[in-house]
Amino acid sequence: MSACQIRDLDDLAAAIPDGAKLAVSADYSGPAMAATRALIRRRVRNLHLVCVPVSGLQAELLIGAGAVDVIETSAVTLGEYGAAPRFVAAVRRGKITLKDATCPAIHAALQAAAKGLPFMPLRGILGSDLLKHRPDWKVIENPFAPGDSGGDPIVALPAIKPDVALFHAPLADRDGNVFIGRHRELMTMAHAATQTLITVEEISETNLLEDERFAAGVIPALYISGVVEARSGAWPLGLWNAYGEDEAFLRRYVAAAKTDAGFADVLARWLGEPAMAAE
Amino acid sequence: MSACQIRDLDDLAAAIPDGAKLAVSADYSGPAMAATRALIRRRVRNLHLVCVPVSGLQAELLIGAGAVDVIETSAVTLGEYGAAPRFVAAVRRGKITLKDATCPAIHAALQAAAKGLPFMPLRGILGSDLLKHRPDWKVIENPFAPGDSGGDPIVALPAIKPDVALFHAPLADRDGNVFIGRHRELMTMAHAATQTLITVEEISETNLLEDERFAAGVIPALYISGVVEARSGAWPLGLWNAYGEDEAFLRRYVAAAKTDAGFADVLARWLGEPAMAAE
Amino acid sequence: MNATLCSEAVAPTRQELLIFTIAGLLAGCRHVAVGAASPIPGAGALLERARSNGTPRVSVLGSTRNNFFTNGGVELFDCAAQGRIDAFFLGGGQIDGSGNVNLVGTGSYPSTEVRWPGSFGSAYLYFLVPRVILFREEHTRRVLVERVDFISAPGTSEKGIYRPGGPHALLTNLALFDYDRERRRFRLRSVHPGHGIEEVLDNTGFAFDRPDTVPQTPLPDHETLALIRGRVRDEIGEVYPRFVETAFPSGV
Amino acid sequence: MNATLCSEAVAPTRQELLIFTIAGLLAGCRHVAVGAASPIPGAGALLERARSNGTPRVSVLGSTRNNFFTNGGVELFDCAAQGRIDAFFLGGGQIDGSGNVNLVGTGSYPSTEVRWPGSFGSAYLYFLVPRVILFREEHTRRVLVERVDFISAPGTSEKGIYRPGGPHALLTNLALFDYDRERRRFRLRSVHPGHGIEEVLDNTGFAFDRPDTVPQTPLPDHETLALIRGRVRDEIGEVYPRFVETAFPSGV
Repeated sequence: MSACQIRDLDDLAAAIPDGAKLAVSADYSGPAMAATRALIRRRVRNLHLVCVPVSGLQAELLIGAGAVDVIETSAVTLGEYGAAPRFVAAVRRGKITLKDATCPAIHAALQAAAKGLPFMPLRGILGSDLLKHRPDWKVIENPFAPGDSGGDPIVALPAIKPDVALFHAPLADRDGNVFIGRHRELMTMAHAATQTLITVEEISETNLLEDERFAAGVIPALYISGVVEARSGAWPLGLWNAYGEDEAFLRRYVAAAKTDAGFADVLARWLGEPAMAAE
Repeated sequence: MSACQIRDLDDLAAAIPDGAKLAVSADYSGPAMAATRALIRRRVRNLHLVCVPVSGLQAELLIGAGAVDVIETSAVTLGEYGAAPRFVAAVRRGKITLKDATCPAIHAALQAAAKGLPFMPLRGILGSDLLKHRPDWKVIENPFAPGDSGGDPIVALPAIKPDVALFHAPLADRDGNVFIGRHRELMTMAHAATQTLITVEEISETNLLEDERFAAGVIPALYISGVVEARSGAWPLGLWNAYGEDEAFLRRYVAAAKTDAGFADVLARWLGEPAMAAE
Repeated sequence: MNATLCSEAVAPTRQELLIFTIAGLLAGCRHVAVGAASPIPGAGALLERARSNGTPRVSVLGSTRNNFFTNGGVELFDCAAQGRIDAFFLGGGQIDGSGNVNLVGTGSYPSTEVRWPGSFGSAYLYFLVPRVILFREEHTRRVLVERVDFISAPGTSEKGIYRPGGPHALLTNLALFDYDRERRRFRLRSVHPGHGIEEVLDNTGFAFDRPDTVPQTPLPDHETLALIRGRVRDEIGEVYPRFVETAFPSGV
Repeated sequence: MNATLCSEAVAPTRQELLIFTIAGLLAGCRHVAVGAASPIPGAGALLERARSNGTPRVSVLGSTRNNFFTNGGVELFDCAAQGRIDAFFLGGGQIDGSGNVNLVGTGSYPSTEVRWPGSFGSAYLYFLVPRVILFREEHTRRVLVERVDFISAPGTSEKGIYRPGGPHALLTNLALFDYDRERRRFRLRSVHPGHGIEEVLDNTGFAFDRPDTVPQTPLPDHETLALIRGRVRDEIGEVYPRFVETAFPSGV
């Protein structure tokens, strides 16, 4: 997939196939909501969603739209707006396969993929019911435990190699370099994933790698498969240093999405009205 | 050790005890040469030097001055100026214990320490004589190898947790935050080490974390034990985006240090004449 | 009432008492991290910093002014594993008498009757951070249960498991408990003013130890209360503007 | 001499022939990384990029304009392990007939008679990068030995060892060899103009395969030579200013 083939949100949505292992960022770390809407509009199905390391409205909408088969996450919550109603309903109905995790395990498993490693060890977790329900996690012996210590078990997490990583960032340049600042987990996602698709607020005409200060927070184009400009691309969520979340929308959403019919109504209006942000 | 106790290079040198496991950056990545000179002046001894992932003049001088017992490195070279004569002489005489490594193994072992892990797996290395001479490296089985694959051996590297990480950077602020830009291995060193001591070209009066663009390349003060201002602190080596190496000095050095007496003369003149840069 | 609390001062609110109590649990810490959606723990840590000459260092996730991490979401966890975080806070939909916490849901996993968000970093930080303070305002038998339905993170571990961290205390709207790692049980330290031991017993689903006479949770003195209502209110207000509107008496 | 090389052009220098030959070894690569102190491999990669419409992407360590890494020293290695680097270059104080390379020294380790800098990233990249090009200008029995004294990185691995990468070719001042991974041996592909098979045999310490008739290494055509002396010279000159002064004919 070459960057030049992806010109708009529909191209981007088309580049994420049904059944993809799709890594998405947390609601507070550049969620690609405009792209998510395009994905739902194209009726994507059977996603294996990897939330880095948690999700909120983005997972909620994809689940509500019937796009998700498997969700691997450390949490799904709408934060101060409350529980994510479609996620909760899907769990209760057994509609999605849960791979409950803990935040550093998702980070570590992505780092393993970014390093081309089959696994990464991680402390903690032992004795948690998470481990009991994750047959894909294994317990190994620390090979460096002193011989007289009676052993030192440690969890080994298999690498998570997403087919696609998807997020929204403030800025990219014409060469495809993307600024993510301190949000380093976005760089790990891009390193780990086979393809990385990005939406951005703005395209810079100057190369982001040219300024050494700026460059430290830039994902090089080498890892980027496609960049689409999408102003307010995180709406109704916020983007760091740019804009806050749309509180009124989120309150209305949570109230409406408590029922299947309410959610269907929200979704229909949302997909049908790209200008809803201006309501 | 609190940052406020370290006011000058002598304080910094005094804070690195004899026998310390000392991690230093590569000659091209902010070598703390002014601090190294102060260390040699205080006659530091028995260092376990960890080069991240290689070294040049810095290791060469410390070895020549008799300060190093053990060196863990992927290479020691003066680059286009040739072999490092004191390193080569010390190897031939069996004066230092070599822990020959490969670059990604040193990065991985530091990352293990930065993650509080006992070890990190790494691909490659198998069948190399490096492994034969590193009894501290172990070969384990990839726990995720398919059962019918006949096994998948992988090297496990024990974490390297330096007592002190030492390097030179362009800029710090009054709070102790240090800008390292793209030189991310310096951040890993600081995360991994118990203490991190820094020299900088300049102290900024404004907080480096306040600008989101700048912040991505900043090591927070949390990891920094001491910062000393040292203009031209990498001399006679260079500092990225600031100044190049002192070619004339390096040529004179390599010629002189071919013999024990020549090196002793260089060292005496260098330690006695802090203004040698202006020669 | 604490004698040093001047009678003319507005009495501390419930939240102010919790903030003050949390600050007391952080004495001697060099670095305290506070997770998302945690205004009271955040204010408690900032109070301890304000009254202790800048120690501990406080990292408040979500803050701009009090968040020093530059290596992405993994840094909090790496920092804890390096031993650089002395205290952290965990909540829990259920907390049991062994200190196990459940952030996943009730009933049979995976089709839980009630589903909560998920385990977040609990299954890791509970092992790595020496002083984990369990903080849950609701003190009922629904929350404080004999045995959690799902162990997001266990209160204790077998011998031989690497575990420098674990539960230190449990703070609710009614009382403060210490956690006894040897006995693997909570021990009631104090009951908040206005509440009694019977109320605590009635509303706690697990058995716990207690002294013969249970003291009242101390109240902040006048100076501390002023600090909470001044500097701490301002600092926590950066991250939680709506919280400060409701938690602190207006006009102070 | 290649017929398309116009007679009025200055004949290619030794370095220009090596640059051209390296470019030919990189056909079809998406991303080539070039390590430190490697002006000829760097120029070869930049030539392939210049004549192939921007493909491969070229990362030259030490370059400002052609270095796209932002994650510190580890990124080259991670990038290789991700399968995003198709070709890389290794040298070696000794290279043997099985493709083993020695960057550590001669004699008995650790008190080697001659000590070289060390193994750098060879013990890793040789396993991970599909097309590793062994490049060493000196072609003598001192360098090309039957068996290296120290294996910094082995040419081949046992079955069952994870190894997507390995040796692809060996280029010296005299000749170009392909590496046959099945037979674990080099096979002479061509001898550079001005040299003969006898010279190669005399100066090679290991046995190798060869065709009945050994071709001459092709020379760049006029257009390619102009590209080398123009754009490639400028691009590599950013990193290696002294190299371009000596490697290219002056006044061109």
